[in-house]
Amino acid sequence: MSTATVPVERRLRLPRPRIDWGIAVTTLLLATLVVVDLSLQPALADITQIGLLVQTALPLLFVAAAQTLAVLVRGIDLSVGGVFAVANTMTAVWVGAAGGNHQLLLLAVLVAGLAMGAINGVLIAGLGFQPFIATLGTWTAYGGVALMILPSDGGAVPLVLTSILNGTVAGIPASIVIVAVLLLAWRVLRTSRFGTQIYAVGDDEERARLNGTPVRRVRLLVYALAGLCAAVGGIMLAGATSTGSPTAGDPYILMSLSAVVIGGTSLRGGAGGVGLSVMAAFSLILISDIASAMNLDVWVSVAASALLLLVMVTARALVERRAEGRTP
Amino acid sequence: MSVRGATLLAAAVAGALTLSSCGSGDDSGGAGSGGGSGKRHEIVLSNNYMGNEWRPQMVNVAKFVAGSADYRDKVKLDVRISDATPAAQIQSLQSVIRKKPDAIMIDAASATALNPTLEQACKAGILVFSFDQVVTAPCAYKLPQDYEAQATDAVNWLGTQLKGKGKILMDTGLPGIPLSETYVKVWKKVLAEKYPGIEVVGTFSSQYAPGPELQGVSAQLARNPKIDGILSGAYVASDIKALKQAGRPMVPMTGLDFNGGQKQCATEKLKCFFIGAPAFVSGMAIERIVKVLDGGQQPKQEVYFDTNYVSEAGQIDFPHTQKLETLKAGENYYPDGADSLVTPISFGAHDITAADVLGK
Amino acid sequence: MRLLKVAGLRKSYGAVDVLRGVGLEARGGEIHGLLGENGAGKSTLMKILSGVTRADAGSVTLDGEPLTLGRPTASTAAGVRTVFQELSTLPQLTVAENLLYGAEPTALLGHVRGRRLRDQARELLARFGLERIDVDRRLGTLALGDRQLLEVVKALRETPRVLILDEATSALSAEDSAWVLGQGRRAAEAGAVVLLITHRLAEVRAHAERVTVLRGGDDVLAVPTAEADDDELIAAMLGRRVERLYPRRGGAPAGPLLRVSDLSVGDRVGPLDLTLHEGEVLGIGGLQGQGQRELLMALGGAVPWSGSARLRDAPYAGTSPKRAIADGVTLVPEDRQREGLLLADPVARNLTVGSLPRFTRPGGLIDAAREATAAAAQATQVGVAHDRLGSPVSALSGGNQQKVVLGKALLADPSVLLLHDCTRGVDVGTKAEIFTLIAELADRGVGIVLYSSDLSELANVCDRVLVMAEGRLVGEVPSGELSEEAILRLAVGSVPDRAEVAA
Amino acid sequence: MTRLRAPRIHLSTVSAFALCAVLFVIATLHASGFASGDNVRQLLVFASFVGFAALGQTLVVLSGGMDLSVPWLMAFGGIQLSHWATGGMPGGAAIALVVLVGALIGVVNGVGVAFLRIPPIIMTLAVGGLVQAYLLSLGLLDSSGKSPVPAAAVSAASDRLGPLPIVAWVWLVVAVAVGLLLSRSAAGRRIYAVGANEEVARLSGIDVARVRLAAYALSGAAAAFAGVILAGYVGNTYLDIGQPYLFASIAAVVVGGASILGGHGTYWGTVAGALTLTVLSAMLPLFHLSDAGLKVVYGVVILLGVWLSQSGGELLARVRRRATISPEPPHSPEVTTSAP
Repeated sequence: MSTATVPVERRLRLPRPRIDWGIAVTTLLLATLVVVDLSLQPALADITQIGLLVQTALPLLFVAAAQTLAVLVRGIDLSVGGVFAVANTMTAVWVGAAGGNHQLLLLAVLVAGLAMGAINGVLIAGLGFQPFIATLGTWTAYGGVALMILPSDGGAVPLVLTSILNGTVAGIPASIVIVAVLLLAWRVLRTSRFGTQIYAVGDDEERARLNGTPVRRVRLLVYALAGLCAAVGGIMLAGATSTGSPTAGDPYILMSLSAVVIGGTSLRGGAGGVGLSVMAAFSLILISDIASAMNLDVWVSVAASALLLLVMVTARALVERRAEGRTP
Repeated sequence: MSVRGATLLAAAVAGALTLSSCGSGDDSGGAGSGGGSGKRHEIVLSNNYMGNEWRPQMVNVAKFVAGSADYRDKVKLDVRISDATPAAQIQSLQSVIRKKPDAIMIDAASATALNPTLEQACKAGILVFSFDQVVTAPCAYKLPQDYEAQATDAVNWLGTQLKGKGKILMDTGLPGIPLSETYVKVWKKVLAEKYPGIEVVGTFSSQYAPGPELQGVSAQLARNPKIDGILSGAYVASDIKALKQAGRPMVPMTGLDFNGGQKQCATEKLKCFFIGAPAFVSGMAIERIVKVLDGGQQPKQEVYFDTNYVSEAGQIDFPHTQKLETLKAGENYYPDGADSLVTPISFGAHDITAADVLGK
Repeated sequence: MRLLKVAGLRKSYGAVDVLRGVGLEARGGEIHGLLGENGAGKSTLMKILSGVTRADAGSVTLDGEPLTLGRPTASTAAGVRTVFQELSTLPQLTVAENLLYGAEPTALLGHVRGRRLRDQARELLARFGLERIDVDRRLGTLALGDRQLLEVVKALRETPRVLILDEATSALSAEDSAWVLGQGRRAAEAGAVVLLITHRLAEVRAHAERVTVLRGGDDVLAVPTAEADDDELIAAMLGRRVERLYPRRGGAPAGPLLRVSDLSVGDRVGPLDLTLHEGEVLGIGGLQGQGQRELLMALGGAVPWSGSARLRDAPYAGTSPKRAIADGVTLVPEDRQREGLLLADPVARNLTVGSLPRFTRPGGLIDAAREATAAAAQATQVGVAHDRLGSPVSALSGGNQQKVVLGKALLADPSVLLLHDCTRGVDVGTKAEIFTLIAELADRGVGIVLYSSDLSELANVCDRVLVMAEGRLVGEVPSGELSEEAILRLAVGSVPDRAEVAA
Repeated sequence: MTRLRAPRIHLSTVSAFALCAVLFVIATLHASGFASGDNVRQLLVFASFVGFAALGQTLVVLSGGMDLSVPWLMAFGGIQLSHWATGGMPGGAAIALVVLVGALIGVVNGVGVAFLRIPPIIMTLAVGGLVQAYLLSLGLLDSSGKSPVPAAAVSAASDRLGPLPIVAWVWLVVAVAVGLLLSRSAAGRRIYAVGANEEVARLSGIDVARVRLAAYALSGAAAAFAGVILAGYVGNTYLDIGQPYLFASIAAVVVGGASILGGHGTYWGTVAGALTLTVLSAMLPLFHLSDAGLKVVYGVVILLGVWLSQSGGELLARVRRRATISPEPPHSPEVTTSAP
């Protein structure tokens, strides 16, 4: 084409409104539910009570965080249920049975979680399995491992763990502090170079590669981290219940996926975040809390959760489509 | 536009929830005032699973007893059903504890996982009464069934029937739950100690559901040309069906006391042993709770010895620890009743009908 | 003097040799043009240089030092920067995150310092006179042209030793192209080796001091640009001389075929009126992104539109591609890989997927024999070899893929054909074939609406050209007055200069 | 000229059947009774449950989706059938009606996915929840003394016709029909096209929404039917009756060589996958593994099966694709989604 130096044409660019709809919708949902729950149960307006409620939410929050990581790199992790169960039973059987150095043994449980996640990562990033399929297989396998460790509910969780979980830090229940730590850890991860790489890989793998991102390594690490998070979830449940269960993880698989989606992390990867999922997961907990406070028939609360999922996803899609429609 | 949309949505959600909460608030308010005037004990039944046939019948019996003439004025029963995980039941319990009812009766998702929460309830002055799947929390009253005794009686019956010799199939139940673990442990131990001539040639996992039991037994039958007995903790009806489908002769079988299996064993004169697991244990729990709340005495732990059933009186020829009865139509099984009924239906002075149990 | 030396590079995928020992010498301080048909190996060569693809054999040296091949990070460390044709920027990240990707200012524990990051990004943009771009915006919300400019900014973040512009201007407007090439010139003046890969001969002629031509995985010509004329270069690319790129037309447009009035697409396009005549090739011109895509998509039923239209004597609804195709209006969409082809499916299936009802027996089953015959006949018409009918369409070269998309459209037997930039990224030989096909179709009475980003195509292929700006028709260049200048004048003359407004 | 179907599809189907055969031989070598007519018939019956549950799953996956509502639709098939049949509706009519309503529930899935653009996993998860809620509200327990399942369903699931159980014949007929639908019909072409690239399909004049609706509707109908025959086989119904089939239906599809991303795969592959899974779970107990060990082996073998059936076909295709894509890089999405 010619080198004609025509006057430069620039399209008119309006300043974009700075509201992030994803965050707004999720926050609004959580706030609404908190208000409703508090108005239903005035007794809940107490830091100890809130701490207890958060404690029951902890396992789901961590599994949701794990799921979010996998979804951010355009994957999915069904094996969180298995990793959760292995960590849970390990805590109740091995850590509990051993005397003395519980901290070191708990560390070993975390390493086991990391390792199981890394196996997922190798299958997916190394051998090219579809995440859904790879983790479908490892979920079953890890579930079997958990059964080997502990054939049925029981075991003894070290008292240290239970008392930490039930304790307070500067008057604030430990469970709330743990959530704060989770969010802080996420914030550190998100703002690190590795965090940017996670989003880059989820956004567009090929382009991330063109930019020099070690895509496989990032994927592998992300799945390993997801394993770690799921394992923490398992430990949290062990602490809250002072017992282990080889089947405790499975219900969290689809629930965590719901939380991720309600929170607004895109299943297509690259957008969203752990913070959003944590809020959404807590919303799910609040819904069942509200359902039990209102003493709803079981089918009503099942239907309500399903409807909420639909409403949130549809609303989000509509709001986003609107918002997209306005950007140039 | 979008701002408004989102706000409207939130408002709608909030509105709907508040409205429905108001509705229920009125409800409980009314009941509360009734309790204030009539001194009704507020009892909350905490259940965590509805997926099989036993739990809904258990819940229905509780409702029936609470609404019966004797208890109508004494008891206000709330039923809370959570998801089938300890975490979900803990959460549900916490909202119960916040309301401070007089008693919580609980069929627990786990023997141990709920202990910390139940201790809280006790501390809050709530009477905790566990039944069926009992908990180990020291402060809770317990009305357990004796799984070990049940399992021992069942395997002794089969051993006697087979005269200590033969090839059998064994049910491993639902991997991961205490009941199955106890059954399998006892069965293996008793077989090894008392009946070395009986060989377990195949196992299957009934998962306490008719489908998997049928599939499991069928698969094992196809592979084992000779089977002399089936040691199961679940559905005799499924075993019968599997044997019939495979064109095999009937063999001695054990299972839970569901009407379907009992009907068939009684009418076809089959050798069957039924472990008693009555759904009315919830009604027994209510009776005991009211007794305690009214100031009566109740042991912290009362083992409920179930009545087990066999098809014919002549089969009773083995060392047993639990009560044992033969099947009698209309008494402990119902020829015209639904297959899914847990028998017997009624207990004590109550006159509970099949329709009550099935919630019709 | 800096020197990039490529020697004996080989690369094959399975049985296909993509590079057969390519050699290349390019000097610092110059822009070095790289020409070649699709499949000549240009992009593979560039991918090897930038470390994205591993070579089977051969060496690359920069100033005598061997370059480690096969890892993007190694190439980057050696100072090789590439502006990719397919953008490498990440739409979900912000402008700042993109610009400094991999070079973020970090504190302890790899924590990225957000404010520093944004400041550095702003400085970087200021260096290139692009202060108007907001560094906090998600990149995906920027216009395509801006994203391409940022691609260049990112490549020039640090002074490169080798700068590769891989079709970097193919999707850009004239002035953005000029800007990019200007940056290339500046990099060259700073001593970098600049490789310019393009389909536009004129661009090479205007900007490159030297040119290397690749053909079939070999380098076939390397000369100073001034010493070769266009015919010579084209001949080198094709291995033969092309008589004429643009065919002579036989017939002339007849009566009106498609009449559209008050067409609007959302608030972006229209309202506009246009009439297409039988046997007419109606060009749509204008700067990039002025609503041409929406117009064509709307006419093809692919996006909702309002207004009214008549096809011959009947009203034309165009509510979905399905209806449009049934009515005889068929669209050849912009992006053949994402909108035109089922890449993993065989060529034959791709040809027939748009006209399945024609091969469906009353029971719903497909008449395989008829389908195969029709596919073969269509392949002949568009010039795709029969032995490729069974192989996945992804195994074809870009030009052949485009022919398949055209074949698919033609198999639906359209009376109106909407062509969206159907020669973009297509080699010269295939271009000529496509233009011949267009001429034949027009001669048979098919009405053709053709949008092209290439002015010379519009000027040489169309009967008349409508020019669009900001979603409206701003003028018409009638048949007698067609020239690149006339079209360009309308395109830029009617648009107010908004540069100041935006700043 | 006749090579219109890509050969790699057949390749993965063949390798899935091969895996099944290998497992069968291993099991037979270990226990000769495994190859007995009785056992094979049993396996066919069990496999047919997976086969029907995975039928709709196959269509949905091929069209680029996923159906997590399958287990709840199976429960619906059984429970609603028994509800209507014990209420006095003739068995045949009740079965037909249950399957029809199953299809309608599938349509709801389809509407969410096709029109509201809700991710399939989420939409079907939510609809499954709603079906579950409905079943819970039914009260679940039937009070009549009659068999809760109509005789027609019982006989279809338990009786034999010639050498094979009736349900196996039905499965064979359905498999042939679905095989034809996918490989020879225009509808099948549309499903593949939508799964391979929705936008290409749309611009090629395919009504994408209609294809998706049809796929989910068929999935709903097939799952409900699977529930009917499963209830007929068990002779009883209960809420969790479909639970094992969520995992199994998806695993059968992928072990059968279909791409979870849509666009390629065959129902015959799924048939092979269903048989493989059934043989696997039937043979593992022969090796006297504990339930725990069994689970571990099951998971590993599934991964192995998927790898075998997909790596063969897919790697080949990928190599072939890369061979010619690379000289000319694919356009990036950005080029096309350019906002004006």
